[in-house]
Amino acid sequence: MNLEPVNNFNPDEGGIPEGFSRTSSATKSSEEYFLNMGPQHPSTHGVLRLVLRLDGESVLGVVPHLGYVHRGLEKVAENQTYLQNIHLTDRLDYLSSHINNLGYCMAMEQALDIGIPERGEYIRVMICELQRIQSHLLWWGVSGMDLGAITTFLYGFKERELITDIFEELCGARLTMNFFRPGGSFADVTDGFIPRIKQVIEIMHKALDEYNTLLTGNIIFQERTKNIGILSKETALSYGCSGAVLRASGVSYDVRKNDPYSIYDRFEFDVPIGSIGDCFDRYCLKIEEMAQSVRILEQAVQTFPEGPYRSQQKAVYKLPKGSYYSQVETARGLLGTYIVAEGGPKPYRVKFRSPSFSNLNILNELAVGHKLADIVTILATLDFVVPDLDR
Amino acid sequence: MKKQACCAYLSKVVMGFISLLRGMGVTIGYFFSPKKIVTQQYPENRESLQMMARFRGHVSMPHNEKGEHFCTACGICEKTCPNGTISVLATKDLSGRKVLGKYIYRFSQCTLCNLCIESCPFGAIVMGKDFEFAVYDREELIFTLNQTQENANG
Amino acid sequence: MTENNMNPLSTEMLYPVQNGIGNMVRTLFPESAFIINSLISICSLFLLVSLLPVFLIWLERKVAARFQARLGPMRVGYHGLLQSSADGLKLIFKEILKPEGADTFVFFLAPILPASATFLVMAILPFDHHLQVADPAGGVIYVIGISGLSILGILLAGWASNNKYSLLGAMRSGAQMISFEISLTLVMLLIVMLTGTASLREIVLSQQGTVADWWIFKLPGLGLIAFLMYMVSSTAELNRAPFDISEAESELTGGFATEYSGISFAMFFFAEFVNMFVSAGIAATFFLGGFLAPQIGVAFIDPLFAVIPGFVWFFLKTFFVIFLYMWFRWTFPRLRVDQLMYLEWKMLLPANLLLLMSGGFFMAMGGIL
Amino acid sequence: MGVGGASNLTEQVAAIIDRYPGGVKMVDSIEFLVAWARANSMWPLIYGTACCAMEMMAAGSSRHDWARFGVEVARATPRQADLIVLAGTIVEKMGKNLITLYEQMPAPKYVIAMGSCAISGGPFYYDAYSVIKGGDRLIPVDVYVPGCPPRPEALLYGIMELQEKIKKEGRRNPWKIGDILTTPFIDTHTKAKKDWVILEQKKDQEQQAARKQFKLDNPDFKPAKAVRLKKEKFEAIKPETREPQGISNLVLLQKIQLQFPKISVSPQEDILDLTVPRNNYTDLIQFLKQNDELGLDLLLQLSAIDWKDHFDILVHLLSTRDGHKLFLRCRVDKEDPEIDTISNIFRGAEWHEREVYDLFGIRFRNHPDMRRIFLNKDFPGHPLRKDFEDPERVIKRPY
Repeated sequence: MNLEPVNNFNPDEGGIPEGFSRTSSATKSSEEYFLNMGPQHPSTHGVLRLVLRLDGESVLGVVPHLGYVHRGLEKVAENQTYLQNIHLTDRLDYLSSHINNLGYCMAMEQALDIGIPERGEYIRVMICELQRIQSHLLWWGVSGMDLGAITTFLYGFKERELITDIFEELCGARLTMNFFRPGGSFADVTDGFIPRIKQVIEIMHKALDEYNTLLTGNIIFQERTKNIGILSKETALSYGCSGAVLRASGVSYDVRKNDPYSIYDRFEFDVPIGSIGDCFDRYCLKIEEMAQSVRILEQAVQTFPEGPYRSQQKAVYKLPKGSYYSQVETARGLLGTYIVAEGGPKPYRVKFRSPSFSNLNILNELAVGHKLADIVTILATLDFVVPDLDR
Repeated sequence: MKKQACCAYLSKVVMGFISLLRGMGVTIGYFFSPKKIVTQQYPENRESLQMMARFRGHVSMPHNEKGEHFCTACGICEKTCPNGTISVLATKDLSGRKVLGKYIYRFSQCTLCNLCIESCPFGAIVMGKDFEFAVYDREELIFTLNQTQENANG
Repeated sequence: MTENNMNPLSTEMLYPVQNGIGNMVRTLFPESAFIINSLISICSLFLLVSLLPVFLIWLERKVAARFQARLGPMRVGYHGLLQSSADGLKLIFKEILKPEGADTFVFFLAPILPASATFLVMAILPFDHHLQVADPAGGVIYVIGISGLSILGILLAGWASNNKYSLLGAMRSGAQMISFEISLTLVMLLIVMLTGTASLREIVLSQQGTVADWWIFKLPGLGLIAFLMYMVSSTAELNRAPFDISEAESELTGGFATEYSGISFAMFFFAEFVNMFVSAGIAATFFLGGFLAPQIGVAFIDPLFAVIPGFVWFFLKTFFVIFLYMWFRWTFPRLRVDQLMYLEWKMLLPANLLLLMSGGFFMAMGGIL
Repeated sequence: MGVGGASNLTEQVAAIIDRYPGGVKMVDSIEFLVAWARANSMWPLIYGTACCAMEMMAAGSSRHDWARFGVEVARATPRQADLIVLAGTIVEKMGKNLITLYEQMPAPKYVIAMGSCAISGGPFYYDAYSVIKGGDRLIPVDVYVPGCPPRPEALLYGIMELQEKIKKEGRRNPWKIGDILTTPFIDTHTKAKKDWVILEQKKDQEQQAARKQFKLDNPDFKPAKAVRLKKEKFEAIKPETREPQGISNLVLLQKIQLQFPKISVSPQEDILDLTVPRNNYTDLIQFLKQNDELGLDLLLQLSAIDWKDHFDILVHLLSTRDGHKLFLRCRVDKEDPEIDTISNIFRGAEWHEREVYDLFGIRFRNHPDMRRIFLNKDFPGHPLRKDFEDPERVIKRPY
């Protein structure tokens, strides 16, 4: 295990850090220099390293360096049994851990032909929508803080704690839940579940108006985000973006609508679409997504059925030989779980198609031509989670 | 065209200024309403702080009043644990029956995933409720869950 | 004050403001009165400058906590009163690091400049009728000249610490402060034009009478607009709130103070808060009638207000303006550098010139409404 | 006080003052004051790699509010921070940066290892090739806060423990840089088992006689039956079938076989899975992207599987217009793993191909930037291959 520093480039002899094309896009101006937005930086949402080629303060090129939290999750998943992998999917994109569990369990249910009773389906939809609101609240707080409004971080977390309480009462953990099992969940819903959700619904209505007056309506925020990082439809599709980043550029693809899983087709909610695809569109889209999730929760709470919450579960799952794929809409985009099974208790290969990996890929396309401060805005609205990126 | 541009510019300035004021209105609303403070003062509210029923603090082995536990050293929890946290070390008692000798639980590796408790056929292990385990040395996080005579004093 | 050639500086040139203590010292020790008086005023100002940041840091953290629906420092003394002294003491005993390749002399000179700049401006702040160290005729010009010194400190800090982030932060703050000094000067020029004098004490005395005579309420709406413009440009001058691009936490990690640790960082940190007090004091002097008690015209309240000494009113008004600064900081996101320059050169500058013209028009009309 | 270069001066002064009457009490009070100040104003560094960082932010939010402890001003630069909370997994590539961060911090600096990953590698203890098993193998750690992730209150309790530790500092036990864990990294689980087996054998010999005696005096001893928990029974439910989205697989297959007859379909019920010969791999993908009747415009992912004797390149395509999916497999043999790149067709494939190169070692011809994406340049071998062995970094799972 070598721990000497990486051999960084030597600017005096015209050295260029790795990943950059030799000739810079702008004229060979004297002020061109390279700035390292290092792995530890307040606005890189974790440990992502960006090397920027700057001319004064405007950006000529960005090369992201990944791998600073690459834990080899897929290799670990190959050596654990199917049940043990569920708690690994929590640590993929830990802000939508329920939805990751759901994606993995759906792939197993597809392989073993396991069905879920009515009440189990409702629990799944309600918990996933709560998880989406919780993740968007944290995203809203952190993106406000990245742009300088520190108070939004505290307001976002204030509402988020209410939903964390629901999850803690439900499955005992605040962040890494490990609650879903193939066929439903490992325990039934506690009796405080429905009243707490009703409380969250009415608080979220007030909170969303407050957020709009505080940040969305603010002229400084609009100046900082409008017409910044415009993503065209073709680039988004060519890079394989998904979630709010794709929808902000005008492509209407939401897994819950276009490829409905669980019982999402029973609830009516609409999928907001952006027009220009700049940072402000991505931002407004996510706020609108929160409102839609609250709308789904309202419908689900009225018709919450009684009955069994899961179907029969086994101690050890042995998936028959073959490959199984399922995809879900996490807070960040489309998470695909691809399991190749050999019939034994352990999977042969598990591949997670992570939304943040493709969403961040477009950073170089968006950032060129903007200022250094706009990099922070673009990173905030791309809303990626680095362990989901590095796996 | 000049007139629209100039009055559009002026209205933008005025509307922008009003949006700033409305933003300030939100924060001043929080300033003047102490009821909205949500802080729970942790060390002061230690007695009243009650964990939820299903809270996963740490794996613990409940003993009844006679000091007996329900574990039969079957080792299922050891196999279901993904991180090698639990070591069930069985021994034979006088009648030659397999009995639990030592139950090592390494809290430094445990990810609180609750698989062991779900898989235990005898309900011998339960998730404890307290969370105050910060220690100065890594070795102190390795607990022996079953209190028997020799490792109680040993 | 006995006229003796041994003491070349005569009373007028020394601009002393007659007050009880000064006169008593002059009667007791006529020869060395000047030295003793200046020693007393220096010590009192030094005491004020050292106590103020300790209180202001605590106030900022409590006000920020209240804005953010939380409690702020609680466990260090009653309601965290000892918190900022603990911070200061800890910073003093930290190891002092100098990055390799940094210019040693300039690196350690830089933190001293902002602190001393604010100390100098304190000397002419009119705390009360007779509580002012010196009242030079050109007080306003003195203020504008000294506030240029703190920019120098930040530029030196950014250049000397051999770090790309601090260089970026310093260049940003250099451009920002120089451009916002223009609108600051023009607003002060308006008040000087209206009052006719540049001495701070006369400006305060020109606002005597009822509350309506304060400059903020005079001139049908222009006073208020002038006050707002002063607030905007002084916030930018302080590198605070929506304009804190030089020490932008989320872009440039530490801004110009990235490489500073321990006592040198504490100097920057404290100078920022003393600077805030000073510019709030100037705002109170110019617009809110400095140490004058607010006479509302209601019979039984006015004498009550008049009894309370002037410096209490001065501190109350200054802390109100400080609360405004804090309110800006905990509500607004941050502007970009070019938007900041656009705001100053394209919006504030023409607005200031328009303001000056309308002020002149009102004076030409004779009646200052 | 052992702080940086000034330590010997402070010790000499303290020694001189101690001799005077009441001097010891004065130096002790000064030390108490400084230790109190250091304990009550700890500024954390903004550093968080994974899930524990969320709980650290929750500790900083309004509900738990660590500002009450004086820990409010989270500094972005290590120069002004005096506490690192190791929140999240520490990976080998991040190890270098973490050590530099620690060295950049001024002298009295403290480290809290938060969560199982920072204490011992947690869920990535077995089979993870790039995780450093515990933060204290890189930098000295003062307080360990267990949990995964630990509650914000647990972190606050950890901070209070750290404050107690700081308050005891003085000239008798001055602050100094602690030592890191250097014991080699072995699997404690199997070691405990081996030691126990030796103990057991010794115990069996001793109890040989006692057991025989026990069997003699109560031959018909029936051990008490342990009572099993009654687990609820649920009936198995058949999943309701859902008709596939967009163009059905048969129509898709016919359209593709019009152009490329040599495509074989591998057995897969709901998603069409084609095995593509290597020579027309890129122009099939080119055809799929161009043909707007099929509308396969989004590259889901490009990855690989190691079937021990050959590799399989997987390309998953999705149509955002109709919603149908198409999976392609292309066989690459193990000797010279080389295939054309499709990053000129789908720009997103560039990073996916770099990941496949990094983890499998399959090269992609005329790829614009063929570099490893996750691991260091000098990482031995390609970890996701089935025959990857690295005893120095990886512990195999014993069960």
